[in-house]
Amino acid sequence: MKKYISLLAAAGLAASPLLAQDAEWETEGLSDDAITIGVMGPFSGNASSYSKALIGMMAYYDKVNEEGGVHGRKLVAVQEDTACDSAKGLAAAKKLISQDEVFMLQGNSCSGVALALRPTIEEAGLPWIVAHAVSDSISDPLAANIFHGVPTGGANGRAMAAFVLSKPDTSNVAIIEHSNDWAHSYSNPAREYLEENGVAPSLELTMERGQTDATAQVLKLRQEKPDFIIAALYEAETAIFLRDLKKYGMGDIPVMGTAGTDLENTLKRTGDFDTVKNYYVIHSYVDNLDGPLMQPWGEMIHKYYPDEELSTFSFVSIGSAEALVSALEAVGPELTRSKLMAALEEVRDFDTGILSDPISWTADDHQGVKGSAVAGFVDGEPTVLKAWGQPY
Amino acid sequence: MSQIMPSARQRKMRTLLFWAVPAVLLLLPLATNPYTQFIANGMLVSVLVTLGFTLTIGNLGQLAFANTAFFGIGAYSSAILAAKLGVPWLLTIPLAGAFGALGGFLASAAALRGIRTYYLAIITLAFGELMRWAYLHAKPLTGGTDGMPMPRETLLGISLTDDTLKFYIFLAVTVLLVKATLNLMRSHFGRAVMAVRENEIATASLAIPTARVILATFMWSGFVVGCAGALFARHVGHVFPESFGMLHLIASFAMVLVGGLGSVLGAVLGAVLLTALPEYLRAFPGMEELFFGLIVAGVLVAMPMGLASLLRRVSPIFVERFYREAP
Amino acid sequence: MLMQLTLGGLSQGMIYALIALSLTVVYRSTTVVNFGHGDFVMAGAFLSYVLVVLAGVAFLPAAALAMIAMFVLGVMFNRGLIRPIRGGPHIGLALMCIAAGYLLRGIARMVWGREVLPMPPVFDMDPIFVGDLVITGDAVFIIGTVLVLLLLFFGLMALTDLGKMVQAVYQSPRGARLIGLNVDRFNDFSWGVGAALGALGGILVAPVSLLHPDLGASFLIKGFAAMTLGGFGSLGGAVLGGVLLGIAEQYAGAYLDTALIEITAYVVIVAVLFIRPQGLFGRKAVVKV
Amino acid sequence: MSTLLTVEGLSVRFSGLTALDDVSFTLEDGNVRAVIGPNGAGKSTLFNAISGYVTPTAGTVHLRGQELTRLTPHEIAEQGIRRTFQNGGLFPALTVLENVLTGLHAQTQGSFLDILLGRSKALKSEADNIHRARELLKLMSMDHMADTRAGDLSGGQQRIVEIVRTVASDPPVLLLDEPAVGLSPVARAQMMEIIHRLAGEKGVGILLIEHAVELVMAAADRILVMAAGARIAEGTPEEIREDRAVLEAYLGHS
Repeated sequence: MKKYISLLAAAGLAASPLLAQDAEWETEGLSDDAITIGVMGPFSGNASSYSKALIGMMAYYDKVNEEGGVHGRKLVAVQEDTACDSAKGLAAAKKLISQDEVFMLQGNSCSGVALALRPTIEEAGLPWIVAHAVSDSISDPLAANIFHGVPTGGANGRAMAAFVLSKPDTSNVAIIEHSNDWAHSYSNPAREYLEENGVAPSLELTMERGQTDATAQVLKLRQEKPDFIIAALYEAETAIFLRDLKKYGMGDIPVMGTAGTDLENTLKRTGDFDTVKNYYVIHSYVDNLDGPLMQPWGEMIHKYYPDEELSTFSFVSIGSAEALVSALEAVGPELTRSKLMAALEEVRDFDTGILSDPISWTADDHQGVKGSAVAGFVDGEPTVLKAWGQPY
Repeated sequence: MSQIMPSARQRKMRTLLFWAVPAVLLLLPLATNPYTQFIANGMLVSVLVTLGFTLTIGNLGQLAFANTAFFGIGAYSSAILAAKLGVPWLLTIPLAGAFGALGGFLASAAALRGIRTYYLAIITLAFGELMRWAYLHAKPLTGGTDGMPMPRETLLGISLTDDTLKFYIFLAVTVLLVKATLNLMRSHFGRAVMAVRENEIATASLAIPTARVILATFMWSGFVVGCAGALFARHVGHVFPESFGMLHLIASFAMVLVGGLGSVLGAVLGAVLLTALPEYLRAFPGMEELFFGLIVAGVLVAMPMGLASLLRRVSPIFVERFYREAP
Repeated sequence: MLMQLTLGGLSQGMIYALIALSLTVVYRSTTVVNFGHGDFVMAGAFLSYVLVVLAGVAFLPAAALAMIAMFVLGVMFNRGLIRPIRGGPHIGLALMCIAAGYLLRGIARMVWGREVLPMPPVFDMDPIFVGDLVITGDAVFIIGTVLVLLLLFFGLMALTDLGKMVQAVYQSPRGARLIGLNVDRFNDFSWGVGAALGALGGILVAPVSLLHPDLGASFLIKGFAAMTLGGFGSLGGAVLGGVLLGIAEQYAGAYLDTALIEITAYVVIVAVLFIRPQGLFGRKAVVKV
Repeated sequence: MSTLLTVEGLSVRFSGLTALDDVSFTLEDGNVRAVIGPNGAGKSTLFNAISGYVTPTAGTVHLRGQELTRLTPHEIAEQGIRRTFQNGGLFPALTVLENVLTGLHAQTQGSFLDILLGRSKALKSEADNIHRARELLKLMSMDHMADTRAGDLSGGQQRIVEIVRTVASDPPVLLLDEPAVGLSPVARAQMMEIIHRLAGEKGVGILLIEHAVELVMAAADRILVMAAGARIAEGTPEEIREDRAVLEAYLGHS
């Protein structure tokens, strides 16, 4: 019986196209006028606001297509929903790979899903540009076909911690965060960086999603009197936390937030400048969201998706799409998957004009974006910063 | 009115049919691609989850929502045993079942203290959420929010990431557990379970130890769902706390109801149908909740005994009874 | 610090109290526990958002309109979906409530989908300082509104004929039928009141929190914990349970660990049911076998 | 004739209220002893105390000299005292055959593992029980209803199936709680017949709560009369008919 089962299993394997990495495989999903790209993302479910990143990215495809595509080929996005659920995400990836037979993958927002996908996609071997999820473990250890196109959690977390430590005489840092993987992807590397520099966090607090009050947390902070607070909280909770912080007379302590929030919306939510004047956020972009350098990108998204509301997520995946297009251009009309991956590894210091840091992929390192800027209020105006007191 | 019971010939047909289904399924991998194979594997996991759930909620009639907890316990025990202690995954399946049964023991402790109906529902909901909190915070053991990747492993020289290989293992486990559960339900134990649901006081008067029946049902349910958890760990290859939340609970609750409360056949039907449905709804992201709500409400109003009751009307072959006539 | 925590817990607890009360109103008259109630709370918040932000209605009339709409929705839900299966097992009723919740959530997601909606703050007021204690506008508004509503509710129950009739039905539903009360209409009414009160919980939360279609789930569990703590089925117990839960969360967070805030409700449920199943005011929750 | 059941000084008090006050009697095999008395006399409490559903505050219950007083209901049932319920104790969703089979639960062979694996030991025992259950149903001319849901039976049929289920395991003692209530005259006669046969042919000792006086007088060998939780009289039907205390306390009022 066992023998038959293994025979059948072998038959099943042979029938699957995964191992047949031949010429046909190299050009799967490719035609004379189209490159199909599987775009996975949380288009439904409780994390669906992240999918704005993929909308922005697909708007960029549309723009490229309107300008004639790449070597006469249009970028055709095949959307699949992951609902930010690992099983559903795996189904989406397998569908794109084996049923829709796309040429490559770009996208995915949720780190958990991306981690679950990695073995499957690594085995399938087609190129995947991770366009939103931040967890370092997605692209480290290196997988030949997986390219990280956004600052990873490690890069962001280190950037946060570096900014915190760039303020003179910072020695007492507290961390407040949600207990979910999103928050940990920021706080863990930040914590590491702090500890490497001899500053162990003095206080670790959690605040869960949906809490409308941070009294308990803030009163603990009042006893500790930190120099800086790192807050890995979503928008609503950030506003509540800052409000309570000011309420209890600690409005002067600077707070470092994540890329999940932005200054403009946080100000809007608290409705009070005094509350947010000492709030800093990771800001992966070259300009403020409504600044002159970002405006054309917003207009581009609205051109193809007129009803799309813009948020800080909307722009995050565009940079890697630009890098992809430049690699596709470099390969020339005789495109194959291997050639594309080789070309991606040649991308160096690629200035996207949207991300604050350039993209560089090498044969040994597929984590393309090594840092992030920070935004904070300077003289009442949202300003992109390199370090404490240093404009970008 | 007497029910039309299957004749001796029809009973033979039924046995034949029971074994014919997995036999035909052995050929399924020839007709699938990795995507559809993955979905088929997911269906088998769901069948076990639904089967375990319908035992406590349908047959025993207890409004207990701890099954997602059993599922998580199973998945995490499998992952921890495989990743931290190097136990071969195949061996972790019965062990995960044992841990699931332990979860069942805890849940039955509430029922045995006399906490019933809505109280039981609420306390078991709390049990599930406390477990999820534990997965999140017992970081050294569970990896916290990053979850636990399953270790790479091969079997018969084939990697355990291969969906076809997984399918045969899942199928074997599912057939075994479905068959064992059917044996259980069609015995004096199965009747005692139903008797407790129908009239617990009268049950005790028949020399049936009701407490032991409740305990054993919860533990078997925990065992089945715990095994399903071990399969799920391999199915996804990575165990996350978020897989064992309210959404999973509600989805499996719906599978039980749509298939037919307290019916083994219904558990299979409900699981297969409601695992497939979201895949057909992929073209409409975000509409899943609406469809789900409409389908469940529709089934509850129009067909309270679920799909299994439809089949029963088609042929007595599908009538499920709680005894087993000699062959 | 204790006072401050208590105040914070009180304002949070008032919301829980409202949700537990609305669950109890439905439970006492129909013996159905609305497992979809979290989504009714969410729907209330969304309706008020639509009226305030999209239709430009002022907050107070918008809140009133949203509550009326939710009353109607509650009645419709009872008539259309609960009544046809009322004789069936409570497992079916529980799932029907969940299904209704899913429908509401699905609609919310279809309309608002991927947006996170900020509600403009409605009770802008400078905080009051009493010694060390800081009293914010939010706290005043939430505690004040719920207090007024509770006074109104319990006043109506104690003093009016309608209230006395309701009490009588709670004592003996069979007796109520005998004296000619239209039980169907009474159930409709209870569902309506339950939905409207729950919606108010959502409306009060909306301006301090962010609106998203999933905001109801955590409130449902808090409501359950409050009911269990106060004693399942006791109106006053639900309110007191809610307030105590809110305060307990704050104390647990400040004196033990902030990670415990999230599970305080679950711990309360398990502890109460094992130690004192009847809660503070309820009847015994346990069946003897 | 030997003594089956010995009840001595059985008392039950709930928070100050005396529901059963120092009741003693014996029951011999093949005997039918009726318990009568007005509502609230303590008849049901007596049954519940004997069958373990209520824990007695004082007194003892022995079956063939073996003490059962503080055992749980299922243990007492296993020892051989089986009962029916006033409001009907059938399982409506199960068929008649399945209901009768539940009465044979303790007679079943095979461990949990045997059942799971479908081992022949368990299957054989199951087959034996099915055979026995069908025989019993045939005896009561109910075999044609074997596959009917118990919930679909008429009231009289339900009572009969409940008795079949209760006696399936051949218990020495049977407690029947108002077996004839709500039955038609024909069904009542049938019930009488069954009670007679159980006592006469099988030697079962039967304790019977019944309101229908003519049934009691016809069926019972001895009658125990209770009021306010206590025994007020005891004797043959003829003696009870003449007893002044009974006439005053019970029959006089009815």
